[in-house]
Parts: sequence; C-alpha cells; structure tokens
Amino acid sequence: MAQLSFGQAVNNALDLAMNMDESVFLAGEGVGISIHYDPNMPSHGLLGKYGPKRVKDTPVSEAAIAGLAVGASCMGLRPVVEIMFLPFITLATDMLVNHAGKLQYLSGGKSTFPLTVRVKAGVNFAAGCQHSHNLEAWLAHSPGLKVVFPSTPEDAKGLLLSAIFDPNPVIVIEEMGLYWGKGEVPEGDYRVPLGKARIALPGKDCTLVSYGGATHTAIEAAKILSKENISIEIIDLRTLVPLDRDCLLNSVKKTGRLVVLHDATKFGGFGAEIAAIVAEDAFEFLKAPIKRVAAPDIPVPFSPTQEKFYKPNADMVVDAVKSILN
Amino acid sequence: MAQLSFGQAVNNALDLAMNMDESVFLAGEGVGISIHYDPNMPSHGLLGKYGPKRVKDTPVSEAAIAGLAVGASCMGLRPVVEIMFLPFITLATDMLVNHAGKLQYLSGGKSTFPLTVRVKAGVNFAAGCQHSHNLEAWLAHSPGLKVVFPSTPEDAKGLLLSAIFDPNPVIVIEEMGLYWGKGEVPEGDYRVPLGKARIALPGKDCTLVSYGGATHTAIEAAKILSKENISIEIIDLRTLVPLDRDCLLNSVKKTGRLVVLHDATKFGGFGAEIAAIVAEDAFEFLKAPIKRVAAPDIPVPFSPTQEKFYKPNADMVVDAVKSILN
Amino acid sequence: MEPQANSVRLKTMYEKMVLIRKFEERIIELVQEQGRIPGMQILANGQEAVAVGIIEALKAEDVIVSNHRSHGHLLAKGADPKHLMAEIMGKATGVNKGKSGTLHLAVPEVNALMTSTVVGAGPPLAAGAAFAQQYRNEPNITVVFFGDGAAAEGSVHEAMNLAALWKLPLLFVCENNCWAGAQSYAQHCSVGEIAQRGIAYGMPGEFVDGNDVKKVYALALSMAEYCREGKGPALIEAKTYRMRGHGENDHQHYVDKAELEYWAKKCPIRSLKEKMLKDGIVTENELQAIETKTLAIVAEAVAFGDASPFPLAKEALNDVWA
Amino acid sequence: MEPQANSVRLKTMYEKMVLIRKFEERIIELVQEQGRIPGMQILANGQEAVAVGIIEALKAEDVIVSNHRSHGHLLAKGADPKHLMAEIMGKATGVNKGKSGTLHLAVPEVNALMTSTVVGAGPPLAAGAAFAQQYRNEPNITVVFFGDGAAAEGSVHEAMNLAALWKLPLLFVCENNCWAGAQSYAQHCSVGEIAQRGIAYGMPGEFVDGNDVKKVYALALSMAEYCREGKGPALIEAKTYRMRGHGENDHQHYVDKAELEYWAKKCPIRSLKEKMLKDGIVTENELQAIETKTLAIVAEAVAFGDASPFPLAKEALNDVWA
Ligand SMILES: Cc1ncc(C[n+]2csc(CCOP(=O)(O)OP(=O)(O)O)c2C)c(N)n1
Ligand SMILES: Cc1ncc(C[n+]2csc(CCOP(=O)(O)OP(=O)(O)O)c2C)c(N)n1
Ligand SMILES: [Mg+2]
Ligand SMILES: [Mg+2]
Repeated sequence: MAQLSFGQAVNNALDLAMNMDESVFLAGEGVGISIHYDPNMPSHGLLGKYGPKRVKDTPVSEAAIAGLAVGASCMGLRPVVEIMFLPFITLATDMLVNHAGKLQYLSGGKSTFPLTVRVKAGVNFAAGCQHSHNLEAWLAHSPGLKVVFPSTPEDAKGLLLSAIFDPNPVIVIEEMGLYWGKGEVPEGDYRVPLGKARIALPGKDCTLVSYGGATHTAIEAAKILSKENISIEIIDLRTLVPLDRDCLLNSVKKTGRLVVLHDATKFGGFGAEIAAIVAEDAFEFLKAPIKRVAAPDIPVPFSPTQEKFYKPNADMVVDAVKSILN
Repeated sequence: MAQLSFGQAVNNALDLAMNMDESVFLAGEGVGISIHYDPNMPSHGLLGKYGPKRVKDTPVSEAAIAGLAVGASCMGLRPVVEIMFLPFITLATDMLVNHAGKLQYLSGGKSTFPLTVRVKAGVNFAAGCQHSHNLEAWLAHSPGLKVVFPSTPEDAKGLLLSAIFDPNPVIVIEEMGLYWGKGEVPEGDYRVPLGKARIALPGKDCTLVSYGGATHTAIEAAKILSKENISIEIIDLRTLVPLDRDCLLNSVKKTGRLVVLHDATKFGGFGAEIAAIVAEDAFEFLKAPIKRVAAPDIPVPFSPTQEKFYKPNADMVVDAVKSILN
Repeated sequence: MEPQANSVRLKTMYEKMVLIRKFEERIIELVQEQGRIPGMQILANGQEAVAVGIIEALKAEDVIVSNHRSHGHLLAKGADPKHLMAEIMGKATGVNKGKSGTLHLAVPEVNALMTSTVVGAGPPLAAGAAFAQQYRNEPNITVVFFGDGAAAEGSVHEAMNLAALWKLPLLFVCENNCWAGAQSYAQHCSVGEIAQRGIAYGMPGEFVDGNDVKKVYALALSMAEYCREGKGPALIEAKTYRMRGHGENDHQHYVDKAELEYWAKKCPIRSLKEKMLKDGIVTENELQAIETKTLAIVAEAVAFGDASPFPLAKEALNDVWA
Repeated sequence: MEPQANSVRLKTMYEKMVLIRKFEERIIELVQEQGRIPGMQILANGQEAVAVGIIEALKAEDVIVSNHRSHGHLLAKGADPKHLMAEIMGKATGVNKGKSGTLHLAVPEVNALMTSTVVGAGPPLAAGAAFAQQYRNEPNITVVFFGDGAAAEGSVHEAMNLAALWKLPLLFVCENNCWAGAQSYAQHCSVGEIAQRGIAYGMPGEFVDGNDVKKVYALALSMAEYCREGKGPALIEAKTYRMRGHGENDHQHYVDKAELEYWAKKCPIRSLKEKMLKDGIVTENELQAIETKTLAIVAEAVAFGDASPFPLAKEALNDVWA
C-alpha cells in the first residue's frame, strides 16, 4: 500500500499498463507535454519514460483522437486516449457511440475494440458550462460502451487497469477536483472488477447511491446525519455500465428507502435510471418516495456564488434523506 | 381540416412558416433536391416554391449545419435545419448542446437562438444501427434545448409551427415510419403548444406513457387489453422538454399504475426519467411497480428477424400492464 | 508488382470488375423481387474500376476501410461472394451474422477491416489502423475509400492532418462519383479538385480518371509505395460516376439524362474489354468464359443466401460485448 | 478607410493595444492576489496587434466571433472595460451577468456576437452569422478569430467549405501564436502555413506578420473588402506569439527561453511605439498621456468590478430560456 493522490494513482495505472503490455499507448491533447507540470496529473512523466512513440500528443481533434483509438484497437492495440473535458466528448460521440460501441456488433463479433477513453469531469473550477458538464448519462445510454466513474485513488487505479485490459471500449471519467486528494493505493497490478459497486458506508435507514466526486458529498451528508442517529448506506457505484444491480437492489431491500445523488443535472440524468430500476424491481420494499439530489437543469454558471448553488451539497442530501424518513 | 399524411403535415407547417415569416429558412442535406420524389417528404416542393435562397442544400457537414443554425439564429433569423438521421446528430452535439443550448445563458440573456432542428428517427427500415438509434434521452438531458417528438400528423404540424416560432432552440424528432400515415390536420396557422401532453386514450386501470411512433404501439396494446376489460390511459407526451409533469402525475394519481414505452434502448432511456418523476412525486398513489417497455440494450440489428425482436411491440406492453394488475 | 498493369493483371482486373457488376446486377433484380432483400441497396455500378484498380495495387496484408458503397471494395479485396450475399440478405451465414446488412459490411479475414455508413467516418478509423501498422513497424498500409460528399465532413480533415503530421502509411482514396445523394459536386464542394486538398496537409494529391482501371492501378501502385516507404499519407481522387441512383430507391429524377449517357459511354468495363480485344489480350471466347463463370459464382452466392436461415431473433443479444 | 493606416489611425491602434495590454496586466496582478478573480485567465499578451489591426479595418456593424483568448478582440471591438472586468470577476454587472466569466465573453451590443471556448467552434457559428448578413443583403461581414490549434478541428474545415461554397462574407483569421496548449505548431499542424489551406477551398489565403499592426490592418482591409464585395470568404493567418503560458496557471516549463526572448524583442506595442517616435507621429509626452489615461481606465474597471455585487445564487436559474 502506498499513499497516493488520485492523479498519481491514475498515473501509476497507466505506467503499469504500459510496462506490462507493449500494445498499450497513450494519445491525446497534452498527454505528453502538458501545460501543467504536476505529478498529480495522470500522464505526468510518462513521455519521458516511454518516449514519443507510445505517448502521443495529438492535434486538437477530438474525433480523430477517438477514431485513432477505434481503428488502432481493431488492429489489436490497446489505446488509452484522453478527451480533455467531458463537454468536448460531444465532438467524439460519433466515433464513440456509432463506432466504438457498435463496430464489434456490426462485425458479428469478429472484431473487438479494447480501447479506453479517459475524460475529465468537474464542476467547481470556475471554468463555466463549456468545460463543466457531466454527460455520463449519455455514455451510459449507449450500447456497447462501458462507463466507469471512480471516487477514490484506489478505485481510480484498479478500475483503470481493468478498463485498459478489458476487451471492450471503456469510458473512464475522472473527476478533476479529486486529482490532488490522497488515499491508500495497493501496489502492483491491482484491479477492481468492472461492474462491481462498493458499499462506501454500511447503514440501515436509507440507501444513498452516488459515484465519482459526489460520493464525497454523500459521506459528508452521512456524517451530519449520523449525529442525529440516522444511519445511511452509501453505495459508490464505481461502474455505471455494467451496473451492479444486485448491490443496489439488495441495499434498498434492506433499507426500504433510496436517495440518488449526482453532480449532473437532474432531468434525464443517470439518477433517473437508478430510481427507475428500483421502482421496477424493488417496489415492494420501498417505504417512501425515491429522491434524487442533482444539479438544477441549467448550464453550469461561472460566478462563484452561482457555481456553488449549482453543485449539489451535503445539506441537500441531508434534507432529502430526512424528507423520506417519517 | 384536411386529410394529410404526417410528411405532408410537416411540409404544410414548413410552407406556412416560410410564407408567414421571411426570416425562416431551411437548410440541410437534400432539403432542396432530394433523392426521393415523394410529396410525403417534409420539404418536398419547397425549393421550387421559395427558391435556393431560402431552401439551402448543404454539404454533408452536420456540425456546420448546426453551427449555421446557431449563428444565423443569433442574428435574428429563424433557421429550420435538418439532420438526416438521429445517429448523425452525434456529429452536431457540440453545436447543439454546448452552443445552441448554452449561448443564451452564457450571454446573460442578451442573445436568443430561435432555431429548429428537424431530425428523423426510426427503427424498422432495415438500415442497421448507424441509421437507427433513438437518442432523444441525450437531447432531453441537455439544458437549454426543447425536445419535441410527435406521433400524429396533426401534432407534427402544430408542434413544428410552435417550435419554429419559439424563441428557444427546439429539436423536433420525426419518426420516419410515420411519414406516409394519414390523419386529420387543421388548416392554417395551427399550433400545438410546446410542453403539453395529450391523453391519446382515457382509461382507469393503468397509465401508459409513450411518444412518437411508440404511441401507435400503445394504442394497439390498448385495443388488445380492452378486450379483456382492462382500461389503460395513454399519454402521448408530444414534448419531452419541457415535460408536462401535471398531465403525467394526475394520470398516475388516478390509475395508480404506470408503464412507460419507447423505442429507444431501456438503460438510461427517457422512460427512466418518467419513472423517476413518478417514483418521487406520486409514490403514495402507486399500487404496483413501474414498468418500462423499451428496446434491449443493444445496437439495432439489421436482419429482419432481429430488428423485429428489437422493437418493442404491443404484446410486450400487454404483458407489462398485466404483470402489474393483480 | 509491375508499375503498369501487364496483360495478365488486366485480365484479372477485368474479371473482378465483371464480378462486382454482375453481383450488383443480381442485387437489383432481388430488390425488384419484393421481399427478397431487406433495406436500401447502395451500388457501385459504374465505379468498379476504382475499387479494382486501387486494391489490385495492394498486398493481401494491406488493410482497407470502406463506406456505404462497399460491395466493390469488398469483392475486390477477396471477400467470399456467398457470405457477402448472405449478409446482404440478412442471413445467419452472412459475413457479419446478419447484424450488419449491406451498409456496414466488414470482412476482417481479408483485411477489409471496418466499414462505416456514417459519411466521413472512415478516415479517422483508417488513421487508427495505419497507426497500428506504423507502431508495429509492419510493412503494410491502410487504404480508406470515401466519397466526394464525405470530403465535406470535419472528420476527414482531422484524419488528414493527423495522418500527415504523424506520417501514417495511409492512402486516402476519394471516389468522386459526381454526387452526394442528390447534390451534385458543384453543390457541395468548394474546390475544383479534391486532390488539391493534399496541399493543405503537405501530402501528395493526385487526380485520376477513375473509369480507366489501368491508370487507377498505376497511380495506386506509386502512391501505395510512397505510403509504404514511410513518407506519409497520400491522396488520390478518382473521378467516376454513379450510374444508378444513390440507392436503389432513388430514381434519379434530378439527373440530366445527357450526363448519364455521356458516362454510360465511358463504362469502365466495356472500355477495358474493347481495349483488351483490340490489343489482342483476350478473345471473345475468353470473355464469354469469364461471363459464364461469373454468373455461376453469383448464382451460387444467391443460392447460398437463399438456402441460409435467418439468425434467431434472440441472437440479436449476442456480440455486443467481447 | 484608407488602405494604409495613416498617423491618426496608427495612434488609435496604439492606444487600443496599450489598453489591451494594461487591462490584461492588471488581470495578472489580480490572479496573483488570490481570490480576486475566479477561474483560469487566458491572456493575449503579445498578440494585441492581431486583434487591433483586424478590427480597426472593420465597421462597427461588422460582427466578430471570438474564442477563449478573447479580451483583446472584445476591447478592440469597443466593449466597455468596466463591464468586461466585472464579468471576468464574476459580478452581476458583468457583460453576461457573471454567467460566462472570462472564457465565453460575448458583447453583442458592440457586435462581438458570440464567443466559444470550445476550440474550433467559432467558424461554424460565424458561418451562420455571415449567412444572415448575406440573406438580408447587409453590407456587413463577419470575422472569426481562431487559433493555430483550432485549425485542426473538423468544424473549421466544414465551415470553410460551406463559406466558400456559398460565398459567405466571412473573414477567417487564424491567430497563429505558435502554440496550442503545450503543443508547438510543428507538433500539431501538418502544413507549413495555415494560410495555404485557402487553396483547399478555393478562397484567398494570406500570411501576415501578426506583430506588425500596420501590415495586419492593411491586409485586413483588403480582405474585408473582398468579403464585403460578395466574392466569398477569405483567410488570414497572422503569425504572432503567446508571450505568457496558455493560461495564467501555465508556467511555460516547456518553452525555450531563447524563443521567448526572440519574440519579446518583436513586441508589437514596443515596435509600433518606436516606429511612431521615429516617424515623429507621437511625442514622449503623448505616449505618457496615453499610458496615464489607459491606467485610469483599467483602474476604473477594476474599481467598478470590485464595487459590484456577485449575482444572487438563485439568479443562476434565469436566462436558460427566452
Ligand atoms: C454523417 C452522415 N450524414 C449523412 C448521411 C446520409 N448519406 C448517406 S450517403 C450520403 C452521400 C454521400 O456522398 P459521397 O460521400 O459522395 O458518397 P457516394 O454516396 O456518392 O458514394 C449521405 C448524405 C450519412 N450516412 N452519414
Ligand atoms: C474542443 C476543445 N478541445 C480542447 C480544448 C482545450 N483547449 C483549450 S485552448 C486549447 C489550445 C488551443 O490552441 P489555439 O487554437 O492555437 O489557441 P491559443 O490558445 O493558442 O490561442 C485547447 C486544446 C477546448 N477548449 N476545446
Ligand atoms: Mg459521391
Ligand atoms: Mg495557438
């Protein structure tokens, strides 16, 4: 075990993968030479270590970056490409959704596309709505793509290694605000299986589902609630596709209550899917309405006062939980 | 009232809008000269009537088509542009989501973007997954965009006219399979307000929510169920954003049961949002689990046997309804 | 390979062109016999010399990436007509188990690696394939076919810039068939010759008569050589004509009949035939034998497709995940 | 307007360049005083001659579309420094009520119509604006600023093809500042001069020294005239240099110091100043007066921003819908 920041954990996973397998290469805008000189940045130092053949800085061409990954993976390489921020993934959605997610199917299973796309998410860095916009719900609604969204350094490493060596296209969303936060990270080729959620906190009164950065908000809320003797069970999904339905349903069957939390906007957000699954498959166990705590249905505003207002916080979660406890 | 096909109703709306307002223009691939020579095609005959200044055939450039609409609308025109099929809208999502939906907000309300994007949806024409892929859930999850998805010729006309003269960006999804089906259509400047659902069939045992082509599947299911004295209330949403929550909630409060139906894939589909709203705001009225009938989470297969399997049908709706009636 | 097609190669190319033509002519008949074939059929009738001339200049290990108008490319690359036809018919024995149909046929076993019906999507995919070849120091190249209409897509530009920058072994082949759907070249393209776009990326761009298979072959050979030597990508614009509608549901109401007649006279198959006869490379008897043999191949393909079952509905759930 | 900047215009341009420089130098200070200013600041230090030379050649009615590096464009177009600074500070009195911040500042009241921080998004948006001008037979044009990095985006290609095809009154201005983030021009662009890309669309493309405001102005004037006459779009590549990091959080660890020094010597403001002094167009006293006046404008802007309130949190919910 080592104490690593989230960014270092990602870096460690990339380093190990490249070291273990010659077919792994990195590409993206600034994955080699970055404007940041910071060991907490995921690809820091890898250009120096593996050289420009395997660490490829690209032009500002998101469709080509994604296309490169699709084409190279079809030839048997394991591309790990980066799209800088989630809103820019819109420029790559044709390549990801119509190609990465469908070409194996279209080939009748003849070809595989073992590619990984890393992309940064984040509200709260005052960059405004063209840099901050959580679109995980889009990717989760796209057949053939796996979607991963870790909340801890340990999971960031373990899930990324699993993603890179998974035979399918995997989108790994990294919450930028977490890069500098530290945690224990197992050494070596440590993998967290895709499709397994994590009980971040066991509890009995209410299930609280979240993922990515929002998990930290959930934990904050749990602390507040525990002072009032309210015990919530936090599920950190870790992987959105494939979803760990069992973990979700078992928890709700036990607690009888569900709150879903995410930083993305509410309407049509991923929380809706969680709510819908439970309303379909654990309805009989539900003692109260399902609450969603999410951002309002607006673009992310710039001004600090407004950006703070946008991002769901622990108090909102506390209120939601209390509102469904009689 | 006139008997018009769905395609003719769209055509009529475009014709009227162009006639009423000089600032309306059409652009898209083949909106002027089309490979089809068919009066049931939405822009049939308009090039001849309004000339190449106002009916613009474009290169195969979806991002530019959408960008054209955003820029021209910011200057006060009312662009009505076409993206040929829903999967190709991926190529325009940056322009639509990061620009059409956000630039008004980013301007602090100074600029408006009164544009309309028409786009064809459709499973069941044996074109495979790169032409058939319902992505309405993506657009509905994008702040600043309205989303319309009509099921009848009357609504196709009335909603499109409302969309064109709405001061906001509106995406109008047209189910291609409906183009040739006829219905009564009011003449003249007939508008159906955005944001108002329609009770396609009143009933009492279960609410069935759908939109677009799926509404016809819903009606088919209702007929089968009525033979067994099961009375379902069909809500045809018509507009997904803004959603008519009142209509939805009132119906469920009355029937106590909900089935949601759409042709899009289930996981993360728009049905999840409908289910989540009801599980949050009409929970106390629910007598049974909420069921979703939707496509499996796979790309649309080509082979007729498999494409048929993919598309949700009336029998599946019947089974879902029965499964939640004791 | 010899820099100019010799008579053996000319005959081979002729045979391949005839196969493509007959294969697709049979598809036209099947379309007309309602229900024999699902979906819209997009044919390369009139464009056979491009597919054959280019691919003949490649090695078997070279990769191609194709688009919606792919039958010619795939047959030229050596795909089995039986399994191709079965796929087009939506049968379980199809090259893609019936999941693709005519529009996205991929035949990786002959290095027809990927096909996309999203216009303009081929070039970035092909850049990825060419990158893999470069990464592994393979002596192979990738060829991507795209239309004149596709040249307007942003993805093509991104791929050209990337390929030129990284000197990828990628040959861009723009099949300029004068149409993008119902839009004529002049209606959708801002530059006189797409080949000139090579200048914008510092890569060679050459224009060729796409109805002259000999010329296409010769140019493809030199351009492929250039790519193979590691000099970077190259661009060929092959000017040809789409003799039928965009798809078989398009009845060309917008096409000038005189233009069609003009191009009909330039049929790549007929002109090659006449040339070979004139030069004494083939006899009428040999031509007849080729025709007979080809028709048999096509008949066998259709019979195979007909005899094949549709895939089971539930098998639609397979092949999403590896 | 006169084809070559006369001395009055030179002085005007000098004043504008100084305003941009001082405005942004004050931003640097505010960034260093932690908490005075939110988010990442992207400055045009060293590039002032491009913004000013181009925009000086326009009419007030002409439209500009800008990108993430926009302060210079907006000030040159006549945006009010007070409300601009307030926006950058996230205040309610900002040009966009604090919703935009530095990255997407739009000032439609001076026809700085739209700004996007999505690299490459400007050109299609600008094509739309230019289309509206053409549609209404206005005598105005649209100018879009984009970077050398942006030239790799597919959207730029699509917009160029469309604009050239439809002969839109659109002037493309590529500010080649030698960098796209931490990638040098040679690392991201496949062609020696982006101006050459004009050839790929049949539109004029010209290269100019972007640090020489006189040359930029003269070229902009003739190119704007070309567009205004309905001849179609045109492309200017203005070669300049990004003197600071990509943003103020970038400390240029990857930049060759000698290169920075080389370009520092070519400072567009200093060289214009020296030229004007040499030619007797200004006196040291006048220069001093300009400096004093400018610093007062900037101080007033910061004071205005400081004194302004933040928007109410709940007002975040406004302005989504018209
Ligand atoms: C992204 C995208 N936009 C639109 C279409 C619809 N479409 C199919 S083929 C075609 C024309 C393509 O023209 P070209 O590239 O010249 O190829 P050709 O059909 O002439 O072989 C269009 C617009 C598509 N398949 N993909
Ligand atoms: C679509 C997109 N991709 C990536 C980014 C991140 N990014 C911001 S500026 C920049 C470099 C742009 O370079 P250039 O166009 O030359 O403009 P400059 O910053 O040099 O003025 C990048 C990659 C972005 N904002 N948008
Ligand atoms: Mg064509
Ligand atoms: Mg630059």
